[in-house]
Amino acid sequence: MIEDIPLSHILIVSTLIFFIGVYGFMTRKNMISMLISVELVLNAVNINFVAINRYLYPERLEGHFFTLFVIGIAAAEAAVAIAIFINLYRNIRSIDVDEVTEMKY
Amino acid sequence: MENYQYTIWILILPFAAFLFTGILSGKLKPSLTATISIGAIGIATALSYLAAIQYFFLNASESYTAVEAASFTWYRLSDTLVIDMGILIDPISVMMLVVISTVSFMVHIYSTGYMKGDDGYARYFTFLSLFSFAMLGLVLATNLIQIYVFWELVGLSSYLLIGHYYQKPSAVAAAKKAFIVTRFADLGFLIGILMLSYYTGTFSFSDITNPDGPLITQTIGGTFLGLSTLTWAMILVFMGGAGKSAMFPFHIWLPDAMEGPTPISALIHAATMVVAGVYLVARMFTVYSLAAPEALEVIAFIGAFTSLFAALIAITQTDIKKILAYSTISQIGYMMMALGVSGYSGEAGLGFTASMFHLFTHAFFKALLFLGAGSIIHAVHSNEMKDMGGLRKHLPATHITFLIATLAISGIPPFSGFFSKDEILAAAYASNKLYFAVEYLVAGLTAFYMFRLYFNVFWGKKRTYENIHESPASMTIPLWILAFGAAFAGFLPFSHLVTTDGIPFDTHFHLTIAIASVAIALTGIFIAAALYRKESTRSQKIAATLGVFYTVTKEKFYVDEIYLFITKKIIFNLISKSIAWFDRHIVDGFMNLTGNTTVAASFRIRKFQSGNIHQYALVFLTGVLIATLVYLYYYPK
Amino acid sequence: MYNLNILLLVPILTLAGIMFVKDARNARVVAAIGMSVQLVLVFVLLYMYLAERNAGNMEEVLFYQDITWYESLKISYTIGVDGIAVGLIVLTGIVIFAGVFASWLMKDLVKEFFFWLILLATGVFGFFISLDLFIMFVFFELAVIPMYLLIGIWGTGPKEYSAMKLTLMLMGASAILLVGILGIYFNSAPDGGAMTFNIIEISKVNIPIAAQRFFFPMVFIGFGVISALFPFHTWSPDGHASAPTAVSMLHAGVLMKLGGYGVLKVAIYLLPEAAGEMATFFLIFVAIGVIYGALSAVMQRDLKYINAYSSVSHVGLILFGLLMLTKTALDGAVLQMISHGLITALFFALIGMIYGRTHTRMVNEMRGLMKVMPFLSVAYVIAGLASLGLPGLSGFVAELAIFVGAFSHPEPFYRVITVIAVSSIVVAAVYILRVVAKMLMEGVKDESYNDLTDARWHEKLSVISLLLFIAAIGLAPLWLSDMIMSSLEPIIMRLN
Amino acid sequence: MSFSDILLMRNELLLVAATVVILIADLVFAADQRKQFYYFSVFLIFIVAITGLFPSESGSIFGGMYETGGLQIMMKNILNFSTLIVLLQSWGWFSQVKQQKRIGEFMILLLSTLIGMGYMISSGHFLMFYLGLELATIPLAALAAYDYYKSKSAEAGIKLILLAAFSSGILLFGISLIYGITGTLYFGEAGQLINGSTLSVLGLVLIFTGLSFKVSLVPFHLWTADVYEGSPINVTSYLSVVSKGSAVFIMLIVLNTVFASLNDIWDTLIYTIIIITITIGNLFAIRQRNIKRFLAFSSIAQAGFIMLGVIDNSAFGVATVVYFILVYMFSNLAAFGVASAISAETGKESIDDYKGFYGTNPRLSLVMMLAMFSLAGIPPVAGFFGKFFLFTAAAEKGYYILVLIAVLNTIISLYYYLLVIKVMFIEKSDSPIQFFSSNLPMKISLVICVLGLVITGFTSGVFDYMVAVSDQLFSSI
Repeated sequence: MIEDIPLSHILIVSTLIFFIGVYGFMTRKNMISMLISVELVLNAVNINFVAINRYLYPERLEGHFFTLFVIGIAAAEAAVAIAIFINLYRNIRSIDVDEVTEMKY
Repeated sequence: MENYQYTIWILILPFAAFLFTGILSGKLKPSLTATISIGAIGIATALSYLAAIQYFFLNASESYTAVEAASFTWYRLSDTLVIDMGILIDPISVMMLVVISTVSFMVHIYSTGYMKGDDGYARYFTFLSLFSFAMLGLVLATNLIQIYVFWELVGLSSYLLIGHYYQKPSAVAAAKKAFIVTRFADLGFLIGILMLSYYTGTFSFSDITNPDGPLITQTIGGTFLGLSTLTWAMILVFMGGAGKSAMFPFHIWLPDAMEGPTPISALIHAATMVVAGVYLVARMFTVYSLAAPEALEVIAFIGAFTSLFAALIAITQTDIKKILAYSTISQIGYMMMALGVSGYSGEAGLGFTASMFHLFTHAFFKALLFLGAGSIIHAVHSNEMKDMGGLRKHLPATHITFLIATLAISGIPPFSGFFSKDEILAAAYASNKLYFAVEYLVAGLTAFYMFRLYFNVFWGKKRTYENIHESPASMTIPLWILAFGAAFAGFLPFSHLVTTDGIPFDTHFHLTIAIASVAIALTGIFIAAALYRKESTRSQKIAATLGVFYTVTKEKFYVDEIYLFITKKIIFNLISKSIAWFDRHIVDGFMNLTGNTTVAASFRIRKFQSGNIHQYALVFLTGVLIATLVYLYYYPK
Repeated sequence: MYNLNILLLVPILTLAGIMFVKDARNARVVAAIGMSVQLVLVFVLLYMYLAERNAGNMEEVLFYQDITWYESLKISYTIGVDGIAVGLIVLTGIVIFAGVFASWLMKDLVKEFFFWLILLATGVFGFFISLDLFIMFVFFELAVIPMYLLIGIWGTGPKEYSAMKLTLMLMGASAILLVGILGIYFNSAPDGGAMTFNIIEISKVNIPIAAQRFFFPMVFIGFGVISALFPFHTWSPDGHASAPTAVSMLHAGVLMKLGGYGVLKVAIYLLPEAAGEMATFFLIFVAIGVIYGALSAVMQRDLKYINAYSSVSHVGLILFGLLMLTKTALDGAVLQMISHGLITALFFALIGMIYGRTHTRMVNEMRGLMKVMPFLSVAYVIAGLASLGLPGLSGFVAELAIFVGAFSHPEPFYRVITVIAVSSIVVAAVYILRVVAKMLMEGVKDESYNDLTDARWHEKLSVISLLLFIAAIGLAPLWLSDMIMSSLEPIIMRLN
Repeated sequence: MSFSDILLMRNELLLVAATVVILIADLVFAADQRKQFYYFSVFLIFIVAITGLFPSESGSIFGGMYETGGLQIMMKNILNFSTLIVLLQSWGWFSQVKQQKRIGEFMILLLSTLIGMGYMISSGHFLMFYLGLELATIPLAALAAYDYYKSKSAEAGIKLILLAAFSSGILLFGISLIYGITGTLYFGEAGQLINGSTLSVLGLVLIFTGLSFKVSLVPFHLWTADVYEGSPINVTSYLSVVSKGSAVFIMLIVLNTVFASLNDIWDTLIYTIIIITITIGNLFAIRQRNIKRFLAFSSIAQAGFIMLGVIDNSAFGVATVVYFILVYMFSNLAAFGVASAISAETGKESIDDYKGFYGTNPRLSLVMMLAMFSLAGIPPVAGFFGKFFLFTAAAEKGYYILVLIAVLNTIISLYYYLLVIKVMFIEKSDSPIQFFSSNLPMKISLVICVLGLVITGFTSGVFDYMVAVSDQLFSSI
């Protein structure tokens, strides 16, 4: 049964995913990879919400619903982001994040 | 109580003349300006004599008491400390009134001839009125602040009149020097006033000099360097007097002040303003004598020293006005010394009386000497003795009057100087033999250098002059009038009029001292006659044998150079320049540095904004982590 | 009754008039009319004030008005005047009047120039009538900020640098002041009750001593900087040197007095215990400033720098008198504000007029001006004499009162420091006479100077109006000092 | 739930309706009628904005997910009018040929962010908050990248969307922690259950940083300058005023409801952040030459000042913040209006190009000067009052040292604002920007801004009203 796995284990996993996402965001040069890393962060949050809801407050479903919305918004975000990536690619023929440092200081 | 209300016009008239001619300067004809000024001082002179007669001779009582003829509140510093402007009538102020108004009136008349055709004719008379007003106000002052106010005003008019020929660099420099040196001395005066007012809570002379008043009967303040606070205050007050009266070491401005027109030298720098310092000490004499005898010792010392010092310099000078200037310094030293050795009340106060007496007589003969010198200069257009000689034929009136004055200053009876000098010597003899010796020597020196001057100018080598003639009547008449004063002023019974406490006493004639002093004066005269009456090289030979000593005296003991060194090198270059540098580079530099650092910092940190998203996210995360860690550390629950 | 609002209304109407005037050259006429009306109104105020006092009205401030503005913060538009404010308003009226005429020949951007100039004056008038710390502060900044443009656009020399430095330093000071004002506000009701910005109300409570100690330095430095408090005075020489004539006049003449007034009415009046405790400390700086400014002036070559450093010294005396905290010294300090305001305005006006003719301000490049422009030269001499404290002119009475008041302080240390400050009068004589001798006297150095003209009518008007009051105060100071003295009573009571 | 309850959402409903109408009208108006279409759209938004001024009831719907009251209405009105002004200023840019056919697109994206902000401000629940936040952010990225021929624009879009996603990830993580502790996502309930445990502090920090990103507080501000510079100038002004304003508003609400009991913790947090934000913002602003980048850093510094009001958790503090945003809107939009007029006319966006501008365009220069004075906090323009109240708010809490640091920083800011004035008024140029006459909408917008700048400070009623409505935030607890 799922109750055999303590909440802390799940939270450890989610935290790990969160930091993997953060790490990916910081190291990936390709913007798509960065976007995926952000998705990882959001998924860590989703795991948190679902697990907490299930373990601690099973009588209300706020956490589950929140997760659904996060997934939805993440999709929208990705759509816009990729549109901009394409736009950028049209302009500079690259989506390497190190290339987009025209504006600085 | 007599009514002296009218004395207020003595002040109002010259001031009105000054304002009127000053504001309308350029609009009035110069001669009209002169007429207005002369009219004003003429009436003031008449009123002064009226006051003198009323005070001294129509006075019923045995002693002379001070009368406040007028007074109004001018300024209120606090509920207790009030500054009045008023008129104080007492023996010395009335005596001064007579001196000032007479000399001033004479100089006014004289100037119409002397200054004729000058560009600044109108301006000259305007300032002359200002001076008369200020000087009369000074002697009539009822309190310390009033005297300080007029003190500064006479300084101003002296400045303006020395600088009359403002296109001449030396005159400008002399005017500036006179103002600044006296200003420096006045600093002491002002601090002295501050100290006195702090301890007494009043500025009024009648309170301060009251022999039974708190200032004199009680000890005030602590001591500093072994002298009481009051002594220090009185020494500081004397410092102001020393500045105005050109006492060593503040004497340096007076010889330079001779750059002014000669009538100005006669009026301001011989007869009236320069004796203001003596007057000031006399005004405060009760305090000096009864509560600050140490200060009086200082005065005596400075006076004696200055009289000798200046007499020595006078011997070697060649500019006739400079000789007279040093002579003035020397004679004022006499007066100061006399005050310094004087006691209080009765015959002990002989020095005081003698000093005032000498002030009185000196005013006449010294003014006369200067006006005579003016007449000479007017004729030969030079100040230097080498340009003169044998003038007695060409300038008969000037010659006679000048001789009278020279005899008077040399102390030859029956001329006025003899009487007053004799009293001073007697007073010195009674008090301090050393001072007597010094003054005795100075009497001889005086006779010597005055006759050196006299012989050099009127005798000596014959020369031919172009276009030389005696001065006009407007100049010679004042000479004669003053000569009358110089000749006969000595017969006034001064000890019956002016005494320390207002109670007359009888003076005794000191025969031995008189004979001795006449003897040394005659000695001086004979030496001078031997050296200078005929053209000869004897004097040069003597000068050569004296060597260094001669050079040092001729160079006025290098006092000017010392001053120049202190002001130019030390104060200007060392202190002032470095402060100006400090201000620009350190203080202001610090302000600029703050600004520059900010701007530099803004350039330094620009790498922070590298444009790279990775770095942005890293900074973001670092911020989050630091905040998290700090809060987890400080709020562990 | 006198409505003080009219003192703001007239300048504002003048501003509007300047804005809507068609021909730019006519802006000066509008400004002149406006400021003449203002001058008349200022004297009506003086008359009404004295009449009211003579009639026995012993209120602390007269013509009081109180209109609530920000209910939530208890900010109110509170105005009223006491004798000190009236004196300074008169000063302002005269100086701005003279200033307008001194800049009569302004050529470029005339409209803008007079607009900013009058705006500056509006700020000053507002400052002196306000009794509410907030609006006082508003007017304070309003008076400072036009300086930036006035110097930056119409100035000479390194004008941009000077303008920026001046503005930043003064605004920096006012920023510190702001904290002090907030501190006073939040401590204005120590026993509960409503907090207030109203000076009169605050003066009735005792602010806790700890708060006083904390905020007094802020208020003092905040106001002190504009009065050229050492070592924050360096804006003054550069600023004055670069500013156009009328701006220098107004700034040195009036703006620098805002600091002294503020120190008196806010720092000392509202925080008396702290003032007593900390006066000694600040006095050291002030005394240094007095001597230091004077000595710096000696070595300057530029007329405006000389006068700017001289202002540092003389305005230093204002702060010096204020910090003595005795009635006489306070009276002297206020008199010095008025007196120095007139004198220095006159100086700057004359320097501007001379500069307009000779196109140099270097003392040693000019010579013999007395011959070619006697009116201006004589006026310069009189200004110099007033500045070195000659009796009969206003500088003397003010400095005398400061020195006597300072010397009457019971602490020996204060007397020693007074002696040091007094010695500045000698240095003043040195630098003033040096200029007079070098610049005005002797023969003309440059032949072309012989063609220069003397003052025109508007310049004479400007100079004479200032001279008149310098002499009037110097000759008959009693009415003025009595007016100030009676208004100092409440402050003295707080100090004891 | 009745119809009148639905009407509590009046603002958002109208905005949605306006969006739909514009969407349709975009099809209806022909290609040569873009001007009419523009006026029509602006008119619609004007109607919406005006409607907001009518009195509205307060209450909550959707079980407390949506809350409205005087304070929220006030905030939304400020945002609506800011948007209106931004649109008025955009005509010069729209009228350029290549932008003409995309006006509708722009409007819709803009309005959807406004709708998002409305919901965000009115949220009483973290879900609503999150939805509003994202709705207000994602279209902005599209707007930033709107100029698709310019690589800078795309770069701006990328920086915004990636970092926004990243920050909302962190924000969400914080929300999940709060949810873990309290078991509820309602602001009110959560606020009562938060007890200062470690996790709640962690949640506070994470949520606060997520919002700080939107407000652009240091060190979460780095995107700001780049995005502002790269975006079209009107988007920049929208970002700097409306987007930032809405984030400040929601920060006020979240901190004072959810985290009210942790006040002493976020006080110290904000204390530190204020100091670095103001200082860093100022230091960066000093040497900027591009007007947009300059205003970006200036707006970072301003954000630091705004926090001075946030730190004072009272009705007064909230009111000072709202008031300052109002004033800030006028000043910043006036500055951006002038910049955008110049940019649309000449394409110049560097401050150095403004040399001698007063000589040729005195009126625009004066507007710019007023704006700069207001931003610097110089009386008598409104910015002074705004800043003064913020300082008062911080001083009320006793943070005098903080106020001192802040006021000293205003001097640095005064320096660079004066630099702009100096360039326009004092410096001379051989080839200044020639005289041009702005279009009508721009003129209207600038007049509104100037009136706002001049009048707001003197009419005390605005502020007093704000203090009154702000009380609602605290009385409910």
